[in-house]
Amino acid sequence: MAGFDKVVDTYEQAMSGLTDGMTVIAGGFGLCGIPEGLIAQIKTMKTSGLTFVSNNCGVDDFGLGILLQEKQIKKMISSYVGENAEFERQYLAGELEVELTPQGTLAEKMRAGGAGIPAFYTATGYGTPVAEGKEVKEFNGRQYILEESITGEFAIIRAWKADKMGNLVYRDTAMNFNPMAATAGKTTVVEVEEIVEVGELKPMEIQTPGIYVDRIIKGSFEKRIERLTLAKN
Amino acid sequence: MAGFDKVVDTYEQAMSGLTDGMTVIAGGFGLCGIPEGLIAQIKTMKTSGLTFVSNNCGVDDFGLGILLQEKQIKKMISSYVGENAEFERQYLAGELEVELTPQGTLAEKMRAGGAGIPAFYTATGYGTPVAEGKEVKEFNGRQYILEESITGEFAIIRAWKADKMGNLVYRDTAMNFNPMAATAGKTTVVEVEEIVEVGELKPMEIQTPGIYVDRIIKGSFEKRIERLTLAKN
Amino acid sequence: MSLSRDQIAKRVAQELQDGFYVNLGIGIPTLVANYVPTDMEVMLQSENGLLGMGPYPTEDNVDADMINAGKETVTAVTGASIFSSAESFAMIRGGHVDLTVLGAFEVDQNGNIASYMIPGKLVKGMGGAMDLVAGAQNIVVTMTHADKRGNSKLLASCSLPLTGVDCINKVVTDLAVMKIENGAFHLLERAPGVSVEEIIEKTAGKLIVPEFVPEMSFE
Amino acid sequence: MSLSRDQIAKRVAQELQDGFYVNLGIGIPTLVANYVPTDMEVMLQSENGLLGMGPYPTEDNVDADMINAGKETVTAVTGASIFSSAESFAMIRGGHVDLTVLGAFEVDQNGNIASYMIPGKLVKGMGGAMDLVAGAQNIVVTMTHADKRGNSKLLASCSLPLTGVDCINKVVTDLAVMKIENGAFHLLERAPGVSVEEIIEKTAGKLIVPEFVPEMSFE
Repeated sequence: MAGFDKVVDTYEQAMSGLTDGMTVIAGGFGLCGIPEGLIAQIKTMKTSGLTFVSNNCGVDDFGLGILLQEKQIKKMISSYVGENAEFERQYLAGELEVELTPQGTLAEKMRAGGAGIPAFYTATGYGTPVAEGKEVKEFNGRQYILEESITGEFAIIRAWKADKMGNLVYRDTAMNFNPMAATAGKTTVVEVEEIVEVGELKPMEIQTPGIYVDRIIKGSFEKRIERLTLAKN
Repeated sequence: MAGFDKVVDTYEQAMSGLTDGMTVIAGGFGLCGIPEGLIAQIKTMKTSGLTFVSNNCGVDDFGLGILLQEKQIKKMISSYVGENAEFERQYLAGELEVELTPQGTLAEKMRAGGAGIPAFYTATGYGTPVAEGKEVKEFNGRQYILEESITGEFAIIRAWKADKMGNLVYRDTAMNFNPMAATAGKTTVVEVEEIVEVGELKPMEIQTPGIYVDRIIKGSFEKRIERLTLAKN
Repeated sequence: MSLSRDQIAKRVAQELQDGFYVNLGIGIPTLVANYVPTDMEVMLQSENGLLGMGPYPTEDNVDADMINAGKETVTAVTGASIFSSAESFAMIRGGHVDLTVLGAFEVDQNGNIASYMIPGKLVKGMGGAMDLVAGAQNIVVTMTHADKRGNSKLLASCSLPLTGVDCINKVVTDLAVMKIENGAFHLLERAPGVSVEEIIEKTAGKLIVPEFVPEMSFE
Repeated sequence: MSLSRDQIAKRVAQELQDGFYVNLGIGIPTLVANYVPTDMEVMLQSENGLLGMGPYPTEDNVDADMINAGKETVTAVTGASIFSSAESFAMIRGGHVDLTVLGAFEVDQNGNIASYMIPGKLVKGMGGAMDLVAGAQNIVVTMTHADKRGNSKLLASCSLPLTGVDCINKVVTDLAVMKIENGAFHLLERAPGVSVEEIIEKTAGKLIVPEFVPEMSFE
């Protein structure tokens, strides 16, 4: 399976080819399901002028937040960017562009990008600031806006297990944006908790077929919890 | 779980509410993964003037073909309608409307219908008879056509197992159009090989969440094979 | 007496029906889960990809990979399913959720809602709110009737940037339950001990008041 | 000598690369699977929802729920995945398949293809062909160079309704291998023993012929 063996040994190999000014689609919701080691590698590489497409931008010292600290990010396309003081500072100082996108529209833009659909209509955002400059069209008596899809030079995602061909399964709500992000990168790099032999993942349980995946690296994850909330005894 | 118990005991209950002239979205590819008992029930009900949205139209004496025999179908929206002599006769006699739709566009129209997306752009069909009368728009130097989504009063699908809340898993390539069809019906009826207790299907293995399913009936299936092809020796 | 946050949640819980799939926003809406009638079952949808959200975990079963849309650690109930964000919003945008409850800064008599952005303050983003209000057929907004300075939040026309247009059907405040229809708020119920006059006074938008306005019941 | 169907398939197999995801259409394209070089692995995509299509089953392991896009019973190889039709065509439309091989009635010098409809005959439908030609970056068409009456199928402009426009890069016929570029067919190889003159004679569209046209090699 030489041609299908996508496992790489180092983070350098995993992110090789990423250069200044590229667009990176990142999986994860808050700090849940983020490719921690790949983000750290981008910090190490000092790549700059990056556009990130990601639902959130981490916190000050974890997740994509660490790339903000290093001023590597030029633009964020996100649905929610709170919980991050450096973000706020850069944004207010005009150092960071932000394109706020409704969460469902963002997920669909990634999916559409991966699926060869350049644009779709949605009612989400009609009549709001999100609709500014976008085409409006009526279907069955309701108004919809045209949203264009998103692709990137790279996608960085996290999965639970990968077989060596890049077939993936996710773990619980760490799935979130990862399957769509996986489809939307020209080069898709996945960081996983476990690499298994081909055949261990059954055809019907695979959530992202290997065709979308270019490189696999085994990571080790801190899995920081943003809001630990416990049952009252 | 009274309010979530979607199991019905009879095919009459399963298809109750279907009336003349309705649109029905049907899962299945060829004879694979079709809701055999629900189709038979529609034949029994003699409902007529129906529009079916289904990749194929069965064969003369099986699948949706049996509804053609009874002249219950007014219109088919399909990608491929060969293998059916009565279909050919009715079509050439002008008794049956046919809207040929590329297979991937058909799948996406169902998905979009279920997902609240009224229309999307695709390159599929641009410059062909499929594009006639459709809007054309250029994105990144390529031409795309606007395709509208599809929903129906009913969706009839087949799954392998359902729990009583309507969470579904499919079996191998009998999956095909079923998951999208499930989302696109105002009333979605699923015929399954096995009904299991809630909790037997794990959260990550569920392929169609119960929110899309209104009624579940246990069927027994002939599973006719359209093209039996065996390995040589 | 105006309602407490918990009482608002309790009143909203009366909108639930057995077998409903429900999305509860952050804040007061989250509290609604505590008041689901015991003879009733609902499934909670969390837009990060969980249908069948359960209670918060005990210390023993905390899992960083199990969170809700508010990024809190949660559990899943029996019968839950987990899926991608695209699938989650297909569900929401496609109108498959039976009831959505969310907060707002302002609602107006045309069913418009402003809930995510106050110009001049930092914009944190709309998260899933725009998708939720555009997708749901049945939305209840919970909020205080007026702000801290006594300014009405029920307006003729929202003053803040909108989250969605013509989408809100019902509002439950600390003072009243109202439906929105034909360009007006319609007063349905008042909080126990709250006068119709106070509600009229604190409602800036067009308010239709019927002859008899019952008090909310919490038995 | 013009090539047999199997020889055409064998020549197309030379377009494969180790690690390719490939969609093979019905007819000659299906035969390509028999000629995958032994030192190479490819994964076959079947558009009804199977990536990693294996050989036909033995009588013992026939399963009505395991079919390919031609509705034939098949098996899955180790490492295969199975998914919905929407996912399958997301893969195809999104350009993730490395090579698509399909048949045609006509191809023209602008890369247009006609493959699904002959007016006057019953229209059975395009199935997935329009999606495949619109989605793939790399398409090889296999067909005979001329029809039974000797009429060229490589035209200046397709006469039949199109399956797709400006999408075909390469054609392998019983006589030649050609690429399509800048509004012309470019002759790359000829079948063993077939003269350049015969190819010129049977190509109605604009054909660019280099000074030296090598014979196909099948070692």
